[in-house]
Amino acid sequence: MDRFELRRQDFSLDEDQKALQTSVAEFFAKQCPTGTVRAAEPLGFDEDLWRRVLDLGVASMSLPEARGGDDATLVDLVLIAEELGRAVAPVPLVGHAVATRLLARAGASDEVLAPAARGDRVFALAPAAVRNGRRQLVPDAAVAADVLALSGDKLALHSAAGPAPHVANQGSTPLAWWAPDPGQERVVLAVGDEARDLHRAAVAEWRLLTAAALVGLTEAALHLAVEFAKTRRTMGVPIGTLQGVAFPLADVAIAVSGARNLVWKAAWLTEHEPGSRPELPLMAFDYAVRTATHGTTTSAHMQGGLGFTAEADASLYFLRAKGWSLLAVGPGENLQDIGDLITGTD
Amino acid sequence: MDRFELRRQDFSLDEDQKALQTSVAEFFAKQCPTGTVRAAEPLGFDEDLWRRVLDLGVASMSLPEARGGDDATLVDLVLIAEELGRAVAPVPLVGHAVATRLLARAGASDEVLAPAARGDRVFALAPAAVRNGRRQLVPDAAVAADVLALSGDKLALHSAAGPAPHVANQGSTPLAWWAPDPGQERVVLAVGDEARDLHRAAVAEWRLLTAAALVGLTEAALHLAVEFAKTRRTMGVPIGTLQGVAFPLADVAIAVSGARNLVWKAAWLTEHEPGSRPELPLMAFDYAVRTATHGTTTSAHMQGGLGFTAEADASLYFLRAKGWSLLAVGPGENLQDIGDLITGTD
Amino acid sequence: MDFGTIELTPEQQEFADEVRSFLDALVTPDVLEHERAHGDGFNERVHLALGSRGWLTPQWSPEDGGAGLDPLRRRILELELQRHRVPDITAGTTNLVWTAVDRFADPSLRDELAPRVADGTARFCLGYTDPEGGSDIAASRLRAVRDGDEWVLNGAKMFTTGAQNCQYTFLIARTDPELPKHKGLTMFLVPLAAPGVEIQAIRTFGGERTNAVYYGDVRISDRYRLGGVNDGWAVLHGPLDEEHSVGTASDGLADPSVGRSFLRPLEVALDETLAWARETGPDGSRPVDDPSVVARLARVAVELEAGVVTPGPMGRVKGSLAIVEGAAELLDLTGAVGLLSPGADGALGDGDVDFAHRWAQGTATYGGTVEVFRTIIAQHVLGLPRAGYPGSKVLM
Amino acid sequence: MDFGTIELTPEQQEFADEVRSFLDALVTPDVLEHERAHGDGFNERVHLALGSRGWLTPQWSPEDGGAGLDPLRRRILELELQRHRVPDITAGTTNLVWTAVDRFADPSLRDELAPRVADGTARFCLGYTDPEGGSDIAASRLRAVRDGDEWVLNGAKMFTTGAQNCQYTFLIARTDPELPKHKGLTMFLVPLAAPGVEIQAIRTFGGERTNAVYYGDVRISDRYRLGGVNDGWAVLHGPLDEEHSVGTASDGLADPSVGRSFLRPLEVALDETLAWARETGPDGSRPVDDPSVVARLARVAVELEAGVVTPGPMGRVKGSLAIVEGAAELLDLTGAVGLLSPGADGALGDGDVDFAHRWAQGTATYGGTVEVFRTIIAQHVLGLPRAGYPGSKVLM
Repeated sequence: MDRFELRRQDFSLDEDQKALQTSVAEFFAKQCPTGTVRAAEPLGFDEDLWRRVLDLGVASMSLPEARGGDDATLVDLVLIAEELGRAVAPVPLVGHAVATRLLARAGASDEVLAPAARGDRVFALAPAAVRNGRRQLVPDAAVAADVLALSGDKLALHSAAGPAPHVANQGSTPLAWWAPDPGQERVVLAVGDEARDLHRAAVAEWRLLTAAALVGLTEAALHLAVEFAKTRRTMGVPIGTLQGVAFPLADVAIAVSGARNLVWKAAWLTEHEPGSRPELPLMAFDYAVRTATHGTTTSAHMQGGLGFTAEADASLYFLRAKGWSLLAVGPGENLQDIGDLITGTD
Repeated sequence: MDRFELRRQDFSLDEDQKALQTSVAEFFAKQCPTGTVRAAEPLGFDEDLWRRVLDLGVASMSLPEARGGDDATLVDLVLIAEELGRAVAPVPLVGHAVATRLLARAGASDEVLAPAARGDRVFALAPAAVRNGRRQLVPDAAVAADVLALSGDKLALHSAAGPAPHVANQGSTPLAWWAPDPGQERVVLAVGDEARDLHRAAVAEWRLLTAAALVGLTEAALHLAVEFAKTRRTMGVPIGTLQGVAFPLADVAIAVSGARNLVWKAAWLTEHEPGSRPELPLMAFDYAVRTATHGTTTSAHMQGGLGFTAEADASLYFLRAKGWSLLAVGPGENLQDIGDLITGTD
Repeated sequence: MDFGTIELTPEQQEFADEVRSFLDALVTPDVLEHERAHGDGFNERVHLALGSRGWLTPQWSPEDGGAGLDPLRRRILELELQRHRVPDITAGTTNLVWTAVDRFADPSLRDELAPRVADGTARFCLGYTDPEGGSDIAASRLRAVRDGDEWVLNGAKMFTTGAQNCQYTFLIARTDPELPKHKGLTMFLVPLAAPGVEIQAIRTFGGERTNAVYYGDVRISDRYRLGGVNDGWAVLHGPLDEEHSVGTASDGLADPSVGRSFLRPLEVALDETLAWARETGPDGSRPVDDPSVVARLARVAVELEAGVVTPGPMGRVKGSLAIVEGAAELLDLTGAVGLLSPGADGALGDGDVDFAHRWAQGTATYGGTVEVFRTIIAQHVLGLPRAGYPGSKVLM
Repeated sequence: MDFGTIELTPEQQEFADEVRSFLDALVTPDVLEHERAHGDGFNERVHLALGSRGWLTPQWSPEDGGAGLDPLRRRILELELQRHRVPDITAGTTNLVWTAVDRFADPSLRDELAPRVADGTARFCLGYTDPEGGSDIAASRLRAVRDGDEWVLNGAKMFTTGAQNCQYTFLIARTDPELPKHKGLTMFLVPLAAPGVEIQAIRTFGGERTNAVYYGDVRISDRYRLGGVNDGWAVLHGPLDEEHSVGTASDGLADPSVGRSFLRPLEVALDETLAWARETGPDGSRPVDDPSVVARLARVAVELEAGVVTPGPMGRVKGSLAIVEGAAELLDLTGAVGLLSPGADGALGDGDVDFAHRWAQGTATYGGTVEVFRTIIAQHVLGLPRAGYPGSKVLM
């Protein structure tokens, strides 16, 4: 990599992007107050809200026009995911969008793609390769009967009669144990290197969109803590005047601003120069995960005892910081993937 | 490990230990002001001071009485190393004491042991096993002609005509490239598992004593910064009243107090229950190294621009924090050793 | 210096065996399950059973309802209580408050309560924090107004943990709003059965229950006042100093760290993770075969060990940091199986890593935030000057 | 949003090639070796050569001594200067000060200096910090007393980096000790050749040289005053705001991070460490075969990338944190070979990791400590309230 290469470093949004960002933000602010988030616990799925999200067209918008989409870019999806995260919205958008894009990229038939693009059913992605037919935890599989998985050298869509049983978890997400069932319907989408490459790209997209969601989530947590620090007083002063409060909050602001830019840059390059910086989405994920862990912990703590109560909104963010981050990555796997790319040892 | 085992947790020093600690502290305070440290740069060896240190009897004190020592314990050595660190004294005591103890434990003849015990010559330990006769960096080898090394299955003392050429380094220590020279005199001390076990134990002692030295060094750095923070004013108040200064210094104090206790506990258990917690000296080293890195960085930074100048004493501590820590451990090796011990995968 | 095991005399060994078998029988799985589900920090059956042995006040003489235990036996008891995970929050606050009751209460009240503290039927909680107050306890606004031989209380307190299981709360109230902040406060031991007291549960995401307690025209006898009127700050300081303790015992029978208990759930989570790391996964390899996993486990273990030995109030901050960071790291290591809740299919250690991560966050606030303790360390250990805030010369 | 490469027109490509070959020839190994040994942040031959091309003031018109470069060409020049590691501290302070000279200096002084700034013969350094002053610049005590048409200066300034290579220092002086702190200050452009000025070198352990400058009865003409008497705070604020800049350009031709330059030595150290990790060691294996090494390298690379994209003043703090922590981690990874000094036998990257670790520490203080920037972020980005200190309403 030429570290002095002449490239734009333009993080500004164009009018369309701003309009999208604003409309999605307004949508979630109105349709998904924190009461909605709590009401959807512990499953983490609000079917009504999901319908309304689908009505926005987000399931299909990033498909090529030829496949019924609007040619929206990964940058658009990242903007949407950030707002979803800010609202901690209980909808399986990240996994479904990734699965839908994967179907399209794999050249799935219209018959297979259409239900995903329309959102008739929820589609999910199995993050790890299936080994010896053993089960794995799959995000959204408690609300998705259609799971895309890599088994051996085949990438296939597995469609079951219904979703798998929910397993309760810290982040209140629709997580479930899932394994391919030989009796299930199965559509092979790709084989060999193509299957592995498609799967790897989809996993990277999942990480990138999750990173975007975590940026929004962490910024929402930061905002709560900042408002608290402005008004809560100790020793006759607002606690936000104390460096012991102001500096940790500034550090969260620093991390959030960097994580957002890293996500945006990764999304743009993945969209417009696929392959030029394949490590960037993974780096964005690593940084956003740490930012979310540290940021939501700090946010809760700066709200003192109140920030530790279940009824405080700080809890929503704190529990999902890890609850969303760890859904689809094995121990250290993402970091190892980055390392393999930058050391060229993959 | 039974985490609820009934054991004493007594960190108090007895009268002898207190007397030793005080006398060594007074010795270094008097004999080794920071001017002496600077005057010994870049080699990091003050021969006069080393003579006076030897006169204290520290080279032989921890040998068994039968071998001409005073039966002093590893705890005593740790107390001495801590004071040496506080003074950043340019003497090769840690390596020499470890090498001397290793000679005694390996049952070296009096003829071999006596020059080390008397300190006629400086002895050093090669930290890594010699592979294919290739050179390695050996602490103190720029002032030591006698090097203990593990080659293949043999632990041997290699005595050359003179020390190896100094290589300049961040910590101003007498570091040198060293390799066994087939033409050198060589005394085999042990072979096979015994050789490896002896070498491993000596390396662990080196790490433990270095950890002790780093504790003293970091506390000295902390003390400097605290005095600065008490007197330096900004905005009409001493900077030490600002949480942005007080809290980082408190965090260093927390780390130093824990690192010291960890070193002491590790020394006591290694001395009195060898083998019961073999990971503790390595843990003490890991924690002391990080404490020193963070503590000296914080100390220098809290002294603002002044703390970044070469003439400020903060620089002495900062440069040795890494300069002493990295002398004898390869990349991640110490952490890996800890992990192997606690996971039982060694 | 001594970190050795202690050789017990036959009598001491007999005592240790007795404690262990008593607790084996007493602390049944349903006690632990109840604690996990409700987070009370208390179990009445267990508490009363301990009281019946004098083990709630082990150093008291048997005549006073204690067990007359020497320091070594007390340590044996303490470690076995921890080993058996006996819920101990309310026992702890009761002991803390007793030091003030013993010293400042009307002798008749003291004498009435002493045997009940010993047998476990009288339990105390802490009424320190006003809803708007945070760590600034001296800013308390809950009002106590004298009316003849009685006081009338109006206001509220947050974080009165254990109130639902206690008979009295150790309450700080403002008795003279005209006096300077620290001078107009008085301490009371308020019977929670008094009319007008309302206890409202507050759940934490760490799983523990605490309470908001509301006081609406609560009338209590002057008998429940502790210490002088407007002298509450001095009365409070006994227990508070103990809670913020800077000193450590040197008989080697106490944990050096005030934050030792913070590390217990991290120990459990680490041990579960070590066990997980040794198991063979779907791909035929064990996590522990990966050096990066080994290094990360080692780092958590080092932080834990450092937490165990960091002394006094330094240990309190370190204990909190070690579990907050360590539990997050263990979750990152184990991934989604670590997230699964207790009882869920396949939950690692039946939710022990998940629990440690959630529970850890509370340790940064209990009995004063880590920032309060950093301030204490800066001023009392390092000798840095105090900040002068408009609202006080004292930062609690 | 755009992160793409920029396709150059043939003319633009010609300019880029010209810049590169000019610098290839100009920045000889002895320039870099001199910088490493002396840490001047300046090389006269290089500076004057750049001035001869108008590239010290590239946006100025050729008539004014500049090169009339458009933004794209300025960016090409900037990146090539960085690639060639042209020492740039004094060029930077000169540019910073010029904004104040341009606006506030006596027109005759301005007109005299403009061509000399452009050709490189006039260079400016910063005289902000009193020996006892730290970040609290407004607490300046260096005195300037009017005497007819002259001012008499007495006092000292620390950290006047580059003074040994500059003709003028941008000095803040107290002209009225009776007025409130910020109101009694005046700015001067003091000729360093004036009698009574003494420059004393201060070496940093990062390798850079800075200076203490002593002023003993230094007499300067009133002509060298910038802005009104006692109006110095406003004059200072132009350059200071630029140094503390919160805003970023949006043409995509500027680095988003104000701390971008902090990361350059970390990039070098990381690349050297990656190369080291791919080499086969004495035991026949490569460091990069160890997943724990790979994970740690990856983490440093992530922090570097995060530093590159963190915007504005946030990027300044992040850039400093990234190199301070990243360089220490690279040293831990490489071990003793990373510690070896430039020129030492076997030094990793000829001392680049060692250098990055030492040099990094300065980034936490340059032009205001990271604490100053955290305060700016807290107040200006997050909208948190200002603290009221006895000595000022303003925390710089």
